[in-house]
Amino acid sequence: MTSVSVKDLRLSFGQVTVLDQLNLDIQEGEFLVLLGSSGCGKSTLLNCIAGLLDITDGQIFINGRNVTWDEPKDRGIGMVFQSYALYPQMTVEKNLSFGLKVAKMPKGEIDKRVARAAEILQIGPLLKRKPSELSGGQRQRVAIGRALVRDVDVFLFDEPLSNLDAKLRSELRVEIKRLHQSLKNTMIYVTHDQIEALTLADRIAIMKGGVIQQLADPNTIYNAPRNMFVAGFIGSPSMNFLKGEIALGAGGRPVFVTEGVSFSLDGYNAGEVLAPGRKVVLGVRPEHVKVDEPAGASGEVHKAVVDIEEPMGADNLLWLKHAGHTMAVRTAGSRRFSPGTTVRLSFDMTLASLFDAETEERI
Amino acid sequence: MTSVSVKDLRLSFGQVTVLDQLNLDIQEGEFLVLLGSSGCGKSTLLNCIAGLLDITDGQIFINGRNVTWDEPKDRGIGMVFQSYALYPQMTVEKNLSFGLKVAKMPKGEIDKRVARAAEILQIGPLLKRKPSELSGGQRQRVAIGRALVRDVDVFLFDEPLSNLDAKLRSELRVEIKRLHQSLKNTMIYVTHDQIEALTLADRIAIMKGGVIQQLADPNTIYNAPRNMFVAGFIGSPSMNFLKGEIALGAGGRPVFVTEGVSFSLDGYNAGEVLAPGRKVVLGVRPEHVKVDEPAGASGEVHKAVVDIEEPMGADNLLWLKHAGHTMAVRTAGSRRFSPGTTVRLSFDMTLASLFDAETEERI
Amino acid sequence: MKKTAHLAEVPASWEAGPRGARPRRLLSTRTIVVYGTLFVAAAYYLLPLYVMIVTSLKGMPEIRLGNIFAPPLEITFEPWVKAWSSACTGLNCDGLSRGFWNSVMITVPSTIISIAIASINGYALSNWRFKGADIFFTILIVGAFIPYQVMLYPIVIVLREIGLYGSLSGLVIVHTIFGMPILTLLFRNYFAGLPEELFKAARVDGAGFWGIYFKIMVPMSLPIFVVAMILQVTGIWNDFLFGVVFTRPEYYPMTVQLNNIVNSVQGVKEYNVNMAATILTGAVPLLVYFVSGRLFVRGIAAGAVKG
Amino acid sequence: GHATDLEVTHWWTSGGEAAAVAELAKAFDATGNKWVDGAIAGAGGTARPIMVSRITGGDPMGATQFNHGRQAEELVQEGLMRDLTDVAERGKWKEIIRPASLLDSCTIDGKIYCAPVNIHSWQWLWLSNAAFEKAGVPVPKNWDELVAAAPALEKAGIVPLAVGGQPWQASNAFDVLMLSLAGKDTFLKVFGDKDTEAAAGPDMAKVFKAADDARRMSKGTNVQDWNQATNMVITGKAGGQIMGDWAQGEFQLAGLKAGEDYSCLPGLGVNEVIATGGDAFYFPLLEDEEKSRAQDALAETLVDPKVQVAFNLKKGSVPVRGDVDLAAANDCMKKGLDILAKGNVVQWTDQLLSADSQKQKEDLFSEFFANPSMTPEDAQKRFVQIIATAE
Amino acid sequence: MSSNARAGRPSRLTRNLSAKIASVPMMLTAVVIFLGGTLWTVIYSFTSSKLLPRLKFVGLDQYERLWSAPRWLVSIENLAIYGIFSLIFSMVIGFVLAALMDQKIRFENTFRTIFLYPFALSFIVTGLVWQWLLNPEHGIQSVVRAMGWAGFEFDPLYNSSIVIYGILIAALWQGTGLVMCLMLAGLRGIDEDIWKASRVDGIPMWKTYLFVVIPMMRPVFVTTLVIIASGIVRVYDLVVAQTSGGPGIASEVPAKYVYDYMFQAQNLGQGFAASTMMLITVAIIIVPWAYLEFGGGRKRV
Ligand SMILES: Nc1ncnc2c1ncn2[C@@H]1O[C@H](COP(=O)(O)OP(=O)(O)OP(=O)(O)O)[C@@H](O)[C@H]1O
Ligand SMILES: Nc1ncnc2c1ncn2[C@@H]1O[C@H](COP(=O)(O)OP(=O)(O)OP(=O)(O)O)[C@@H](O)[C@H]1O
Ligand SMILES: [Mg+2]
Ligand SMILES: [Mg+2]
Repeated sequence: MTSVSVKDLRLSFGQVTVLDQLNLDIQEGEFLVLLGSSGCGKSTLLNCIAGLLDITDGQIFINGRNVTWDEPKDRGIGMVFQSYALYPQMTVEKNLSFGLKVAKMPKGEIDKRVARAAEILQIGPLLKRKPSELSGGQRQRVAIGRALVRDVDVFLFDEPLSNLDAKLRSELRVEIKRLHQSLKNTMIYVTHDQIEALTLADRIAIMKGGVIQQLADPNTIYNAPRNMFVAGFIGSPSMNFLKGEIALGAGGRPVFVTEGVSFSLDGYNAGEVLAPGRKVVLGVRPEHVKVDEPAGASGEVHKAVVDIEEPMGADNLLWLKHAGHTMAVRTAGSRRFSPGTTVRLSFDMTLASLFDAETEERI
Repeated sequence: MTSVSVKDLRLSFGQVTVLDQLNLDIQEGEFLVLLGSSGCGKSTLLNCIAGLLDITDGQIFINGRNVTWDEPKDRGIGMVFQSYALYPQMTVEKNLSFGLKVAKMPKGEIDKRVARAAEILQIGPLLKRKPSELSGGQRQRVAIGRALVRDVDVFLFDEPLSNLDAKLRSELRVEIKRLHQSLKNTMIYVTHDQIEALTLADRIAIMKGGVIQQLADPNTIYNAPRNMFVAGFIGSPSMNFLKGEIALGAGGRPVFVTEGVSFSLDGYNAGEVLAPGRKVVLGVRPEHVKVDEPAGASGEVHKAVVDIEEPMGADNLLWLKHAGHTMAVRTAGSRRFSPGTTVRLSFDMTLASLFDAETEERI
Repeated sequence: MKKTAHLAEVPASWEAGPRGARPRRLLSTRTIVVYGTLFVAAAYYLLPLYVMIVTSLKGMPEIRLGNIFAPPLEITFEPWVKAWSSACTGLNCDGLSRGFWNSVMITVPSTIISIAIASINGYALSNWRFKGADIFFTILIVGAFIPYQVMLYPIVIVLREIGLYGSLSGLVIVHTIFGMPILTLLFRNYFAGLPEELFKAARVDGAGFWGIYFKIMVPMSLPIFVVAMILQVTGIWNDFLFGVVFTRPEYYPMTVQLNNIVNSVQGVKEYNVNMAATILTGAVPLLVYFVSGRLFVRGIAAGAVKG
Repeated sequence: GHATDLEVTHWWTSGGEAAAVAELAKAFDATGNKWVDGAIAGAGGTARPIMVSRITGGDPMGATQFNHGRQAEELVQEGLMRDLTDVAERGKWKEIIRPASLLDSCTIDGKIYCAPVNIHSWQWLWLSNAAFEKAGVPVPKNWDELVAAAPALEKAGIVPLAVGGQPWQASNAFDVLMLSLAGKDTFLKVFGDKDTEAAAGPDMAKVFKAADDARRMSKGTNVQDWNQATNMVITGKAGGQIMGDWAQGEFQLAGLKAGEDYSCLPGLGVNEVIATGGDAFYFPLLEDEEKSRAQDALAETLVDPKVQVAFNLKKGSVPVRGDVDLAAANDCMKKGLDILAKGNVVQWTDQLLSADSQKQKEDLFSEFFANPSMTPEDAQKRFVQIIATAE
Repeated sequence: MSSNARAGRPSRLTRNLSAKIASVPMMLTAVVIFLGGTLWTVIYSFTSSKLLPRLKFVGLDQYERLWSAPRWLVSIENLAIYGIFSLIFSMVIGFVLAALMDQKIRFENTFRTIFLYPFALSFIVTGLVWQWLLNPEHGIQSVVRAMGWAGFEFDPLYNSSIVIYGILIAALWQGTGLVMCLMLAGLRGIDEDIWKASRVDGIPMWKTYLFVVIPMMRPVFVTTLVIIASGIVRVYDLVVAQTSGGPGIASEVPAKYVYDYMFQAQNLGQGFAASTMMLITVAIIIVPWAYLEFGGGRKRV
């Protein structure tokens, strides 16, 4: 059953239309991540679902109920914010119970819920403290707790981790994942951190300029991006894009040619015919290029020169000059290459992507 | 020749001593990164070198000259700030030239320098714009330009990239690296982002509580951290720490034992004798554990259960239960494991670290 | 090898060179300029207060003879006593004392009510914007520029029509009206500076307009309330025009007595009594300043400075 | 009945004035009611707006002072003031109040709306005998002698003529000069008939010439309030002052004796006419029966012969009725009474001109007296304009 | 599921109802008092109302008279002089003091209190004190003369040509403390890194203030401007307390003209005409600004 459903949503601030004709269905228990760069409308969409923004047109359903004009509190949602948004003058306990008290819930029930949330999030010892006496991670945990006690079906997260440092971020990421696995609520999670998106999501909606570019599971998004935007947005460093065209290679099989260098396309699973002469862009992820290793299926070997080496501990990132392009390639952290040396590359076309140069859509 | 040299530096704010007895020598042309968590005194040290803070005791030399009492502008340094600190109402051009004009440099020379900086940083087309009309990355480039035109020997960077989003950050990182390769100036770079530190630095100084914990090249820092703080600080996700003790294993060779599970230490290059019974901590990086692959040199095989899987595109991070610990292990992004399955692990002790449980120093 | 070369070239100057904190001459030019200017300015600001105090402690003969800056030869508190309890206006010879409680009775409710209303306005304007709200606000801000005297007549008419003319409530309303523009501006800016997410979180929690105001906003806004309180206490306490036009003699505030004492000249002006009366009248707002001045600057920084 | 509180507003706050008001209050309290004093300091200009606001705002006081004349005209027309005709008839005010013009000023459409309390004459020159002694010149007998004595006074460091900074002082000094030097006819033609030709005429030019002298002589006064200026005369810092009869209260309070310590010249010693301006009390219409009765009682008290005497002696003004015994009156007041008895009276500008025209005149003369670069001719031209638009 | 459609849309009026209700006092004040009062004033400025407002229209008579009244012209001129100087000086003095206070000085609290305390005093008190200090016989002039400079002249309140500056001195004394506070708050909001950058660039402090910091403080200057300017237009009490407009009419100001003609001269029409002129002046300056600053165009601050 769909848990949250957005129909033909339009939202304008005065003259500026931020979201237009947006449709989105989220299944019950699903963890949906909204991913996109700053200003693309992620928070706006989330706020519309929460009822914090009055939509201009369209409808919103939560659990099959039309909540388009309901107050936020009546929608059965809980929300967690980037800046925690804890009430600074209240203790953690009061922060958690505030909403319930407002709703005139009996004291016993409130205590029970607070205790449960505190247990799940392991913030029991903090209950008497004020937010200013908590660390960033603890604050965010309390903020999640505030959504938790409301016992709602849908959790909304607006970049909950981006105020935390890298270490805490990865810790809390795991915790949220665990929370979802145990609660099985529907969760909608806004972020612009692709690692979060890839690790947490059941499905990812990638947004750009208020439009959902692709809505799919992380694997599909990563390996079969629908267009160049999605392809370039996901993955760090970005997918390498080589501009060129289709030609006929040995045995009449289509090959990709750029700057006089040709790449066999054997193994690439194209959705359309690869007509020779068509202008296309070949996308290859840095980790899908092998350096100085036995050649792949096609047996093709490319030579490239190391430009810059970026050792990052676990990995070693190489920036290579090849076929007139600068190309990023990821190797194991233990391998070292000095700038200027020539290396042999081999490409795995089963994992590459081809895009139409004009429409930028995947072929 | 040493380019920057800090001798017995002490710095107190009133009662609080932030830096004490700090010594640091930086070679000419070296790229030194100061890395540490928030509040450890990185910016303070940088400001002392720049002359923006009056030191309490000690001396500072730049290019062999004692500059302890010199004004910032006379020290031959240029500085780039996290918040860019551009003069908001001046055009980019004025931002670059303002300092030179004040120094009464002839107009021709100013123009030459601005033109050169603009060319190096590719901000030529932006010269007539105001900072508010620039993107974050462009602003930071202008801020670097402002240091560049001063034609100084030493560049100081205070977290120059932390206000930028991930994508821009990695782009500018490469640019700064290139800049250093072409200018060959001494650069001191403060950050709390380990990727920046690892990729940029010739040497990294890891700080904690005002004390430099380790000063070494990135490779050493990553693979032979001097203590548990350094080991845990560098690497994402963190090194796995297993608490246990040394025992005598088969053939009288020392082994590491935790919760009844023993790990061969063959291949580990200890600096001290590994006396049996000594309480130690074994540190293993997530990418140095092999999953379901042919066993390593020792032939030892460990069994573990998958707890959570975090697919991150290029990699797939597994959280495993093993020997009573939760352990992070990194595998290729293309491999998938469902929670609950049992996997076989093998460890490469040549890349592991052993620490004294008490002193937390590397053995 | 490089290292030895470097060691060989430096040591000569090594220990000898500058070390430690930059030496600070106690009286650098900069210090002299900064403190010099500050002290001169302080003298300009303090001079009138000094003259007021000194004069209020002198007897009339001494004032007539001496120079105003000379300290009193013979300190007398008589002017203070007279100003407080026996200076005459018309037939009433009980000095400022009769106005004091009136001023308190006017200032306390006026301050509270005007701040309450303005803070709610500011809150509604920054968090619950509705169509047209900005128009009202713009009118209000323009209203801040209208001389009080101009509005006197219309307000007399309005108060007469609602039957509150001459009552204390009428005066409270007048103070509320004239405090509204600047206070609303202050509160609006302050509330706009608070994180919006906090407001959203409270809405999701189900708190309504008033719930959020009382439980979330007010407890977070001490500095701006202090600023508003200071501005209003000063303004209302010092007000003369409204106090006299919109009330009757039994409610006349202290400033009316002050005006009467100062302007009822009996032969020569009794400068000492005038000065004592002046200081006494200003004492309450001055006290408020001295007590909460630090919060004032903080609140100003939080509420006034963001355009 | 039992005591009723009646709030009375007025602007009598100087020493002599306050003492005089105390007499009124005492007499009123004696009727079994209670005088609640609502003094507002700072002269009529400050007080009147407050009074008018209170009355129009619907929260009127029990009684209020106005200069009788045209100040309260519209309030009466608007029906906000109490009709005192009954009280007046009972008290036979028509018969006792002298000169009759006083009551005329209180009468609108045949009904009486105010109780006059005193007659103020403006046309006095007060001189400090000590000052002239110090300067070594005889005390002047008229305006021209004062002008002649001015250089000697100045040499002795004495301001020949004190003119306070409040605009009405300059304006009224001019009016006095005009009545005294140009005569009653011209005065009435200009202010009564608004005759611009007369205003522009040579007689008036003479007056402006005299005003120019007055301006020169007043240089260095540097005080605001009229009684501070009077005080300069009392202390011998100034030679003289043109001021109404109330100045006398200040001399008295300072313990000075008329004839010995100071001299007074009605009509500037030139033209012994006095004008019958004065103060009166008006009674706003109240709903409360008891208060209305108290108002009647106050009105009666105000014209009571004993009260008249007590009040006017302290105030230094002349009673509104001819049938009282003023044996206690001093030299100067007797001079005034003589003139009054001779019938040398004229209406004053309060009655002849609207407040608006008065204000414009004040603006003109306060500027003239403060600004030496304004020629008498220019001033006269502007004066003519004011008269041309006056009502 | 989609059939229960858009029916639930609540009416525009009842949305945000509490906020609207809570804003009623503000709306009433804005509409009835400020707007209504202004309209009322403008309408009656075309009548010949005397003591009481009456709808006897006389066209532009009141305006003609107003603009031919020397006192009004003097008032306008005074307001212009006073306004310009008071703006310049309070900004400059306030800023300089704030800049000095921002130098990490000792006794900051004491200095701040000293500069700010006059703001706690009313204009009546301020006027009185300065009248006394500037009085040639008792005040500064006499003291300086007593010290030997017999020819020393400093009697602004009794000298028509400079009296407005005498008022200015008192006004600055009373008001610069607040400006200093505003400026100080603004300075404290400047990014610390800007200072560091300019030191590294070797830019002298005064140049940094002039070319970098002041331009960055635009919002503070705007707020300050509003506060000072609204005070300037309304200046009244101070003049009354210090000089009553004298000597002669040399220190008259428009607000006093309005008050005097409305109440003393009992010529409401004239007073209203003068008010209207003041309102128009204010409106010309303020309305476009207020609209830009607070009106629809801009987003949340
Ligand atoms: N109150 C508002 N009025 C006008 N425009 C707005 C408003 N709020 C947001 N916008 C605009 O709507 C667009 C989408 O904003 P939104 O906050 O949803 O972006 P986002 O994807 O959440 O970005 P971020 O990652 O920075 O949070 C932006 O272009 C923004 O400028
Ligand atoms: N002006 C100051 N007065 C007192 N303490 C200060 C001051 N500036 C910094 N400190 C303290 O000195 C310590 C070091 O601060 P510093 O700014 O150098 O940290 P940092 O390593 O740069 O941290 P971050 O990564 O957050 O920038 C902190 O504990 C801080 O609280
Ligand atoms: Mg957002
Ligand atoms: Mg820092």
